[in-house]
Parts: sequence; structure tokens; C-alpha cells
Amino acid sequence: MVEITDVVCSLCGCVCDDIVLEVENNKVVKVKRGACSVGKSKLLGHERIKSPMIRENGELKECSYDEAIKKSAEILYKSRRPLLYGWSSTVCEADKVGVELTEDLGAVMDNTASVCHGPSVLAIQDVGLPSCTLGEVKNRADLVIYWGANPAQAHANHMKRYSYVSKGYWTAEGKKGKKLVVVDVRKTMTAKMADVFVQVEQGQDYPVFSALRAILQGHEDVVPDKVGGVPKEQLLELANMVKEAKFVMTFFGMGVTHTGARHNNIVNAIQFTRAAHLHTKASIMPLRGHYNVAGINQVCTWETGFPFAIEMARGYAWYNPGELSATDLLYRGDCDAAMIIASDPGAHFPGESLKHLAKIPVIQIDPYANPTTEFADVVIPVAVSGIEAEGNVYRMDNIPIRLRKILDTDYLPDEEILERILTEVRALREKEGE
Amino acid sequence: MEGMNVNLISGRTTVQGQNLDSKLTEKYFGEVARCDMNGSDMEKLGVAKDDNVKVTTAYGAVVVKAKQDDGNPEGLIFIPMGPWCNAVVSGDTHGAGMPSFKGIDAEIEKTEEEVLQVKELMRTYMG
Amino acid sequence: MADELLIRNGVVYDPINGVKGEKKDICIRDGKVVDSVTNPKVIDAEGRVVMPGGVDIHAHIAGGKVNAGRIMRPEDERKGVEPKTKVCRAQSGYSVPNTFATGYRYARMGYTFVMEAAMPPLAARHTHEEMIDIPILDNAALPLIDNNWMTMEYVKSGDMDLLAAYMAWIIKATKGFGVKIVNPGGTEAWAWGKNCDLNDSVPYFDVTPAEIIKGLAVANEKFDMPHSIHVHTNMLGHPGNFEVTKDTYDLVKGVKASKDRQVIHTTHTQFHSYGGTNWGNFESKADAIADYINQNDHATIDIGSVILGDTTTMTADGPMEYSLYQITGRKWTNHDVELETGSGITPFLYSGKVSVHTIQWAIGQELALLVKDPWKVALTTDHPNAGPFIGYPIIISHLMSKKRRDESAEDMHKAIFDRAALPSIDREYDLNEIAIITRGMTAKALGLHEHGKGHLGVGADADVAIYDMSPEERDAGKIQKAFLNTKYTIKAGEIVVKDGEVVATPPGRTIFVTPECDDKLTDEMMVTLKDKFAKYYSVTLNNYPVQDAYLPNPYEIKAPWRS
Amino acid sequence: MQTITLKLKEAVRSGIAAVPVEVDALTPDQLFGKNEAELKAVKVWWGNREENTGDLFDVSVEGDAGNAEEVKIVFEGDLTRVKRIGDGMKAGEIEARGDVDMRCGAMMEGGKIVVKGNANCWAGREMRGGELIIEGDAEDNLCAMYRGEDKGMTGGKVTVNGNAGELVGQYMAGGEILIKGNADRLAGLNMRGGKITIESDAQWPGSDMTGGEIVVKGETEMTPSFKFVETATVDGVEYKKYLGDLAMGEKKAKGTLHVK
Repeated sequence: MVEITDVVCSLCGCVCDDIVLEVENNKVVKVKRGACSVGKSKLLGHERIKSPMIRENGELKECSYDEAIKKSAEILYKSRRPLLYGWSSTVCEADKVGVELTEDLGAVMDNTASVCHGPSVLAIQDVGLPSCTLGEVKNRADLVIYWGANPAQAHANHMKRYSYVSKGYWTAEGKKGKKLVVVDVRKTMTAKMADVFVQVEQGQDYPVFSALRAILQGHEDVVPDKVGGVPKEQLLELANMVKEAKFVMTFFGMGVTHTGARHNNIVNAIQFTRAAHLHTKASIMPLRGHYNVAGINQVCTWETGFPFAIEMARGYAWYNPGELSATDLLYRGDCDAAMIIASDPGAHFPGESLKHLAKIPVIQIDPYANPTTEFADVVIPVAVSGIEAEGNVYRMDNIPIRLRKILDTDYLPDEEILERILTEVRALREKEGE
Repeated sequence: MEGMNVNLISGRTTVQGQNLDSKLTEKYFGEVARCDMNGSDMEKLGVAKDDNVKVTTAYGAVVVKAKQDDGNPEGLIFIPMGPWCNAVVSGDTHGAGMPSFKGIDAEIEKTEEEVLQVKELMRTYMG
Repeated sequence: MADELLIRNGVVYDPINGVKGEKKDICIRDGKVVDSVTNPKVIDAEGRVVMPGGVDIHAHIAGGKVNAGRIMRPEDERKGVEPKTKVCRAQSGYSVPNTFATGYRYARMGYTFVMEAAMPPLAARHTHEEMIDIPILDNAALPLIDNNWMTMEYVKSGDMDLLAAYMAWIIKATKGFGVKIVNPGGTEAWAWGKNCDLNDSVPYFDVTPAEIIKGLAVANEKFDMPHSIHVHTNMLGHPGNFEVTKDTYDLVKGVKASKDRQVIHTTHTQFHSYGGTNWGNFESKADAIADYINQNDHATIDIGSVILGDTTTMTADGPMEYSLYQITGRKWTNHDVELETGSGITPFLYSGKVSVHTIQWAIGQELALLVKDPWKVALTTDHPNAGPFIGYPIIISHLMSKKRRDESAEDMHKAIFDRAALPSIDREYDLNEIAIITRGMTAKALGLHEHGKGHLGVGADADVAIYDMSPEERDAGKIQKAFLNTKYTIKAGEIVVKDGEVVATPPGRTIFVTPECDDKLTDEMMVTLKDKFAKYYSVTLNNYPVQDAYLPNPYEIKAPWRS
Repeated sequence: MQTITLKLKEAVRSGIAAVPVEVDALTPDQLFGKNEAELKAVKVWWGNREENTGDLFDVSVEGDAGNAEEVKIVFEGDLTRVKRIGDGMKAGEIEARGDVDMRCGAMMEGGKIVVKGNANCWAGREMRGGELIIEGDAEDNLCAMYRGEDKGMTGGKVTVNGNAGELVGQYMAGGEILIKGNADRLAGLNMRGGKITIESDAQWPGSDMTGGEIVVKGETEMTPSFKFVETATVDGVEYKKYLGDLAMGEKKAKGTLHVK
């Protein structure tokens, strides 16, 4: 039995890095400290895909890595418009090969941000993002707002490590010296902990932000008595809390990215933070979902100039979410092959989009079987990043942390699979004498 | 028909997160193929915990199990993010790349139809 | 078999070796300059200008805020798109190009080394990840060490040895190159929405920016560091700040350098040479700064010259970016980094029709022209703050041609004639001086001339730029064109650019410095540092240092303890 | 006058996927002066490959043109996956006989486009001049800006006979848009100049506007940060005139919103 410390969790965007594990016979037997129940579940492991597989006559049949990689390369090379989607649950080193493959194929590359915080990225492109690292929140924030987010369930360590419950330099008393505001359409577990719970009518976040901005700009007179189901008195109370706080931190989740005005909800949330800055220090941050969804946005941007939803058909990057996002391509039936890596559109895309996934050749690269496997024509199992493979990831505040390798495995890492597919694609092109 | 019009939203839950890597298990099925709603809405529909309900939108229909959560206001139902909820979500992103996973006009009714297992559900997309 | 190259009959400008436009052959073997070669591939450089590879002392090309600038500005990325070629990856971006374009465009201008000027220690891995993806160029990065709580606490306690131990640890942990100081104290104050002038007390920390600068200068000189402290002084962009800049030089006047070099380098000095008390009476004080530099030998500067047009400003100086955003109302990103630093980003349009911008445009060039000794001044645009690096050839053409400057001034706001000195300056740079401010001086100020950079003496790195122009060329347009795209760029003996096109993209090296600190001092410092990690950081101490995986092509410079 | 008819071949739409064809190379100004053989050889992008126009379209040419203004291109066939019709066009006329795909008339500088059907997203994106008529509905982002830009449409005239989707004229700085039906959420978001007229209903029009004018003749659901100024008459009809958006601060709130 060996105890391993400073293990980095590869589940959600919190990327907790102080986990202590016990390992015996190349198996994690106990998560001693640091992880939340969700992270613990990941670290203890789940049933794996045993072997590479290729679908023949409707059935997935086991094959070698070589055969699966060759078949994948053939599918991609033949394709007039391949979609390479996923990328957020693997390391940046693999993502880089993904960008190179995209460029080589003239493919469309998109990542899970497009169904998560893609709207937040669009908003940043409109107004920027006044933000900070999570340690800043821990040390300074005396007013924490969770808007359309339920960290008690989705990011279970978030409040404890970084925000409302944590203790820092100017926040030595923990939650005693802080205020928690939760804005949501329903009374979630998180909302139950709040000092102030603001219940917004579903889809009405946008005008609520506008009203708060008008108040912070000194124009409360124009705001009607009720906005988005929220009484004006409560909006004034919230604005006052903002004005009186020393450091206001707003976290937002998919409660605002998934609904109504989508990215413009986030624009308005950021504008609210900018307006708060007229009175105090204020920051805002999206609660990113997957542990490296921030990382694929980073890699994609420094390598292509754009964070997601790019097409390289003409040899350079054209960026346009809504035109080139994976859900759009599938919904419109725009792509004629798909490679799904480190994600599960089968579970997380609208059924209307999945109908096309069922029609086209699909390559799946993942450690685990999931609904996407049902659509896959080639299945390539891989090492689990952060447990069986190391590499760089970016936390939700864009702090880079290196995942550690804890266990040995015979599964190949994502990076190597992708490199081999790229090599095969190039070999096919050479063969055709292009 | 005893159906009623509701607003459907989806989102993460702890158990859904714990089973992200094991979506073919009973645990995931039990957590995600369900619909949370206010107790008074359940009364109106005449359903009890674990009764099957059918949720229908302009984009599809799905059968899930009912569960009470009074944190939801009346008229708002919650299905954890996953294949069952997505069966009734539109693929249209309004040029933003993001489908409307929340705020979907839906009709909910009690049903005797069975809840599909995940593989069965995926099979419905295959022509 | 040895890999040999002979550059024949070029007109060579190699100021470090005193070569001022002499017709000379350059012999290259296995990536280094040698005395002679036996069976080389020959490049005929007859009549063309030959210089060592350019060395950029200060640019923002990699890391968190550069990428935040890209993410925030798809409208900038769409400007510079070029499709992939057989050797090049796809390119995007103008003021914040993608990493590949950054490497190609610098190489096409004849540059082979670039210093990334601001690396937040906590996000150092990010800077290194991007530097790996910048082809061709050798590079290094300066970690920010001035707004760090550890630094301020040691400065307050006055324990310079422990400060040196912390400085050494941070440089080693981040695989950094030296000490970067950006608005000392001001960025910490910004975490509460405030700012600091040179002698203000930093909120809660009870030290002044002046004390921080002095302390870090002293700590830096305790090691045989190749570079001095590299300072972005307080009050950047504020009218009247030239006094702060001069006071900053005075602070460290008595500090003795551990090597034969400056004890302070102030960067993008254009932004710090402002007179007046508001934007209405804003004026150039480049003359006052140049006078100081002329009269003293402990300070060097880079100019941070303005390129007219739209760009993306980005700096660890958080409060400054906030002020700028308040002026423009455009998009604004801020990113405060726990216990260490911060950053801000906002787009900015420099217009020749706006009086302030016109004066700023003049100041950068005035600094270069009024500082008499070119060994004290470097060409920069503080890329992308005063403009993208791709504008260097424009500045070169202006420094070399009074006529060009007058033509440009004609179209600009008339304030340039009232509140700037540029129109009255006759000096014109010659090619030797250009070679100094783009390679000789920068390599020396960084201490890299001892490691093969910035010159063509035997043993130097075979980094060579051959410009398609005659040394007699006086036409500013032709000069600009020649400096934008080389005839040849050679990196470590390999031809990487030919006729302005990138033909090979070897990976560059990451140069890092290891300050060697006494173990006992380090141990004592670590007690405090461990406490900081346990209580206030959001990552663990063991996950903090940059792992070797981030430097696939490392080059280490050891800096022994001196006192 | 010359008429070039380009009819999409059915084979293009027969694969397992509807890979879009991008026809930004097929504008009157670019095709002017080409004979039929040359027209057929013009390269267009279909997915990641460039194809000859003649391989994707049946091409016919009638008449002669003395300049680009006299060139009219008629697109026929199933155009639902033909993108970038009239993208960047400077002169002449395009008629699209059916529903068209994204970015129709984007970056248009001059000439006229008539879409005899619906237009998908980003029709008239960053339009600079000319006229765009959509006889059916327009989907989202009509005449909006490109991602990150702070200027959308700056000139020209756009008419939609049906309804329009979300974000009509985002960051609009000049020109005119007339929507005869409804406009979905946030028409005129961040508008700074020009005029949008919506003959039916609109939700949250003019949010964050700092200039320009919006008139909504049907029902309006307003955001809560506009200031009522007066009752005003526009074209003989009485409206409530609001100034906004005060969420941007008083100094910037220079937009005008007329609602019933």
C-alpha cells in the first residue's frame, strides 16, 4: 500500500490538487482526503472498454489498436467535412495534436464548451471578463454570488476550497464574515445555504441584470416594481450589498448559459460586474464544467486564434459558433463523419442532433463506454488522464496544473492515438500522391 | 387527457456527476431518467414518487419517473442533464451554438408507458 | 558529416564585435559561427546587409494574458489569417497573432530571440506551453516578482538575503530568466480597486513601491544574474509621470551591479515619459528622460514606440488597464492572480488625428533619437501595447529618415509640433546603430551575448539575418520593406527564411536562469513560503513548480551567489 | 444585361450528409467578363475540397454585360445548404430562388440580392451598402456584427417580409432594416446608429443601445432600463418614446426606442 499526495483531480473545473490516495497493486483502493464525492467516484474507477473495436454488420467486434487507428484514418481522410468534437476531458498535449489533425484534414473542430460555457466565451468576446484566480476569491471576497449555478451538487468542493466557506487572508473567519447570494429559478441545495435567495422567473435573467445595472448606474427611478419576477425592493437590496462589499465575486453556471438570451445573459452579467466596479472591486467567473474545458479553449486559441467552433477547410481557421458548433452541424446534417474524443454527445446533445450522428461514420476515443458508443463505428479505448496519463490542464480560472500519472496501464494515452491517426492520414495522402 | 403545460429545465446533480463515467449503469438510470417537480404539481397530475410520466415537447417525447422536489416552483419541472432530457430538446441553437437546454415549453402527463433504458433510447435515433 | 554554411561577401554589422558594415564572410558549422569551413553550402550575400539574428528585449508573445487577448478579440484574429503551407501551420491575428504566426513573422524580420516580458508565476506553465508552440525563436520569460506578498513582507522586514532566496526560488520554480517588476505595489492595491504611486504605502502591506524596487535591485545583484531588474515603473500612462520614472532611476543609483551591465532596465519608457497634468496639457518629456540616461550609466531603456492603428493592450498593471477601459468603454478583461500579480487587457486605437496619441507616437522615437549612446536604448513596441511587433520596420525607417518622420508628422494632429520635440530632431540612425538597438544592446543588456546571442563572433549561435538592401539605401520605404522580410534568416545554422518565405520551422530553445542560493537561506525562506501555500494559495506547493516537461529544449544559465 | 443561371445539381445533395457549398466566389463583380467555360471553371469550396462551379451547378448564360452592374446571377435548385450567396458582392444583382443558407449578403457593399424564400443566420452580416430583400423569414443574427466586432451593419437597406430571429442588427451603426413580421429577442442590441423598424412584435428591443432608432409597431416586451421621454408621432402614428439604454450609464444612453 502506498500513499500518494498532491494528486490532481480530473473531474470538474475545480481541479482540486491536494488529494491523498492509497494505491495497492496498481489500484486506487481509498481516497483519503481532498476529493468531493463526485471526484472520489472518478478516482476509484469504473468499468472500462476492454479493447479497440470496429463495427461489422451492426456489431462492435474487438480488434487491435493498429486496425482501429487505420480504420479511423480512412474514415477521416475520405470525409469532405469531418467533425472532431470533444477535447475537454483530456490533456492539452492531446488537444494540440487534435488541432494539427483538424488543420491537416480541413476539418471542423469543436469542444464541449459549445454546450456548456461557449456562450460565456461569446460574451467575453463582446465585453471582456473582469476576473481573478480562485485564491483571490478565497482571500478577499466578502460577497459571493452564485447565479444560475448549483455548486453544492455540480462543483461540490467549490465553496469549501475557494469561495463562501473557505478561509483566507482577509477572510479568516470563513463564512462568518461573508454574505452568500444565490440567484436561481428554483430553490436548489445551494440556494438553501444563502443569506439572500433571489428567485427569478425562468428565462428572465436578462432583464434582471439590466435592472441591477441601471440601479448601480444611479437610475433606479426607471426600474419597474417587479422585474423577471423579482420585486424591486430585493433588487435594491442586492445592489446595496454590492455597493457595501469590499470584494464582490459572482460565479455563474449553466442556469444562465442554457436559457433565454444565452450568451447575452452573460454579457449582461459581465456588464453588471463592470457597473459594480463603479462602487467597489468586483470579479466574475464562469463555473467551468469539465476539468480541461478551459484548457482546450486555451490551446485552440493560441494555436488557431479562436477558442472553439472553428473550420479549417480552407487551410486557415474560420470561427463561428452557431455555424460551426457540433450541435449545429449534427442538427443540420452538415458533416459526413465524426470523431468524438473525451466527451459524450450521445448523453449530452439534443436528440434532434443525434439522429445525424446515427447516420454517419463515428469514431469514439474514450476510456469508458457511454451512450455515444451506440453510434460508434470505431471505438478506441484510452488511458485515463490524471490517473494513468499525465499532462497539462487549465482550471476554471485558467490556472494551469499538471495532472499526475498514478497507475500503470496498457491503454495508450489520447495523445499517442491521435498522433498515430495523423500519421496514417498523412500516409494515405502520400499514397494518393496529393 | 390529464396533461398540463410546464416549463422544463435540466441541470447537473451530484449522482449524475458521480456516474459520468458509468452511464450504462442502473445508478445513472435511476438518477437521470427522472423528473423533479413541485408536490402540488404531482397532485394535479395524480402521480406519486416513481410513477411514470411522459414529457412531450415540439421536439419529442420521453418517459421518466416522477420525483417530488418542492424547491421547484409550480409549473417548473427539472430533468437531470442526460439522454432522457435531451430526447425532448431542440437542436436549434439560434445561431449561438447552444441549444435551449432550459426553458422548454412542455406538456407532462401520467403514463403507463415504460421508461426506456439508455441503449433503447439511443436506438430510437437510428433510422 | 558537419553541417556547414558560408555567407559570402555580405556587408556585416556586428556591433558587439565592432564590425560596422564591413564586407565579410560568415562561416557556420553545426549551428555555431566558426573561423572557417571546408565544404559548405554557400549563400551569396554580395552587397546585402548582414546582421546577427534580432534579439527582442521585451514583448508579450506567450502566456495567460496574451491568450486572453486572443480569446477576447476574434475580430483581431480574423485580420491576419493565412492558410497553412507545406512547412507552416495556419496563421491568425494581427496585434495578437497565434503562436505559429508569432514565430514566422519574427523570423521573417530576422529575429531569432524574443523575451516574453511578463510571466505570472502561478501561471508559468501556460507561458511555457505557448513558448513550445512558437516555432524557430529562442525565448525566455521574466516572472513577476514585485507584487508578491513574500516580496513585500521581506522588503518590509528588511531582510535582503531572504528576499534574494525567495527571488531565486521563484525564478527556478517558474523556469524564468530574471526579475520583472510591474507597477510594484499598484497591482496588489488594484486587488482592492486602488493604485499606488512610487512613495504611497501599499494597502495592508505597509511598504512603498520605491522600497520594493530598491529591495529587488539589491536582491538581484546578490547573484551573478545575466540581466538587471526589468522595471515597468509606477503610474504608467499618467500625465506627469516622467518624474516618477526619474525618481525610480535614482532609487537604484547606488546599487552595484554584479556584472558589467546596467542595474535597472526600464521598459516601454515611452509610456513613462509624460509631462503635463492632464490630457489637455499632456506633453512629451522624452528629453528629460533622455538627459537622465545620457548623464548616468546605471540605467538602460527600451522605447515602446507607438504604431498607429488598432492594437490590444495588455499588462500586469491591472489598474492602468482599468483606466484605459474607462476612457474607451471598449471590452476589458482583468485577471488578478493570488498573492502575486494581476493583469488587464483592453483594445486600443492609436490615431494620428488625436493629440495625445500623436504625442505618444513622437515620444518613443524621441527617446531613441535623444539618448546619445545607442548601447543604452532598445527598439520595442512593447508588443502589442504600443503596437504589434510587425511594425518594427516602420520604426526603423523613421529612425533612419528625418524625411520620413516629417512626412508622417504632416498628416498628424498638430500637437506634435507644439508638445513634442520630434519634428525638431535631425538625427538619423545608421545601420550600425539599428543593429545595436535591435541586437547588440539587447543581447548585452540581457547578458545573452555571453551565450551566443546578438553577435557573430566565433562561437556565437549561427543566427543571421540577411536583408535585401544595400547599405547605401536611403529610401525609407525600401528600408521598411527590407526589414519586414529578410532575404535569408538563418537560425542555429539552418535557413529558416528565404526570400521572405518561411522554409523551415525548427523548434526554438527556452533559456532559463538558475540563481544559486545558499541552502540554509532557502530553508529558512521555505518555512514562510510553506505557510503561504497552506493558508492562502489555491494550489499546493508540490504542484506549483514548472516541471521539466514544459521545456523540451532547455538552455540553462547558472547565476552563482555573489555576496 | 446578362443573366447567369446556376442550378445546383441534385447529386450535390445526395450524400449521407448535406455538406454546404460556399459560393462567395460567385458574385456579379467576380464573374463579370467570364465566358461559359471560364464560369464553369471558377473554384468553389464544398467542404474541405475546391470544386469547379460547373461540377456542382448547371450553368447557363444569356445576354451580355458591359460592366458588373449589368450582371444578374440566378441561383436555382435546393439552396438550403448553399452558404455565402452574395457574400462581399459589390455590384449587380443576385436572385436566389428558394431558401438560402447562412451568411447570404454578408459583407455586401453594393448591388441587390433578392431571396425568394427564407434566409438562414447571418444574412447581411456587416453589410456596408446595397439592398437585401428577403421575401420569407430571416433567421438569427440578421445584419449583426462578426464575433467580437463593435460594428455590425454600417450601410445599405434590408427588408424582411416575414419574421426575423434573434439579434437583428446587433451593433448596427448605419443603414436601415425593415422587418414586416416579428423580431425575436434583442433586436438592435448594442445598436449605435441607423434605423430598425419592426411592424409586428419584439422582445427586449434596443438593449444596451447607445444610438440609432428602433420603432416597434406591434407588442413590445421591454427591458427595465429605458427612460420614458414623451409621446411622439412617427409617420402619423402615436408612440411612446423612450431613451436608452440607461444600463450603459447616462452619458451613453443616446438611443431612441418608439413603442406602442
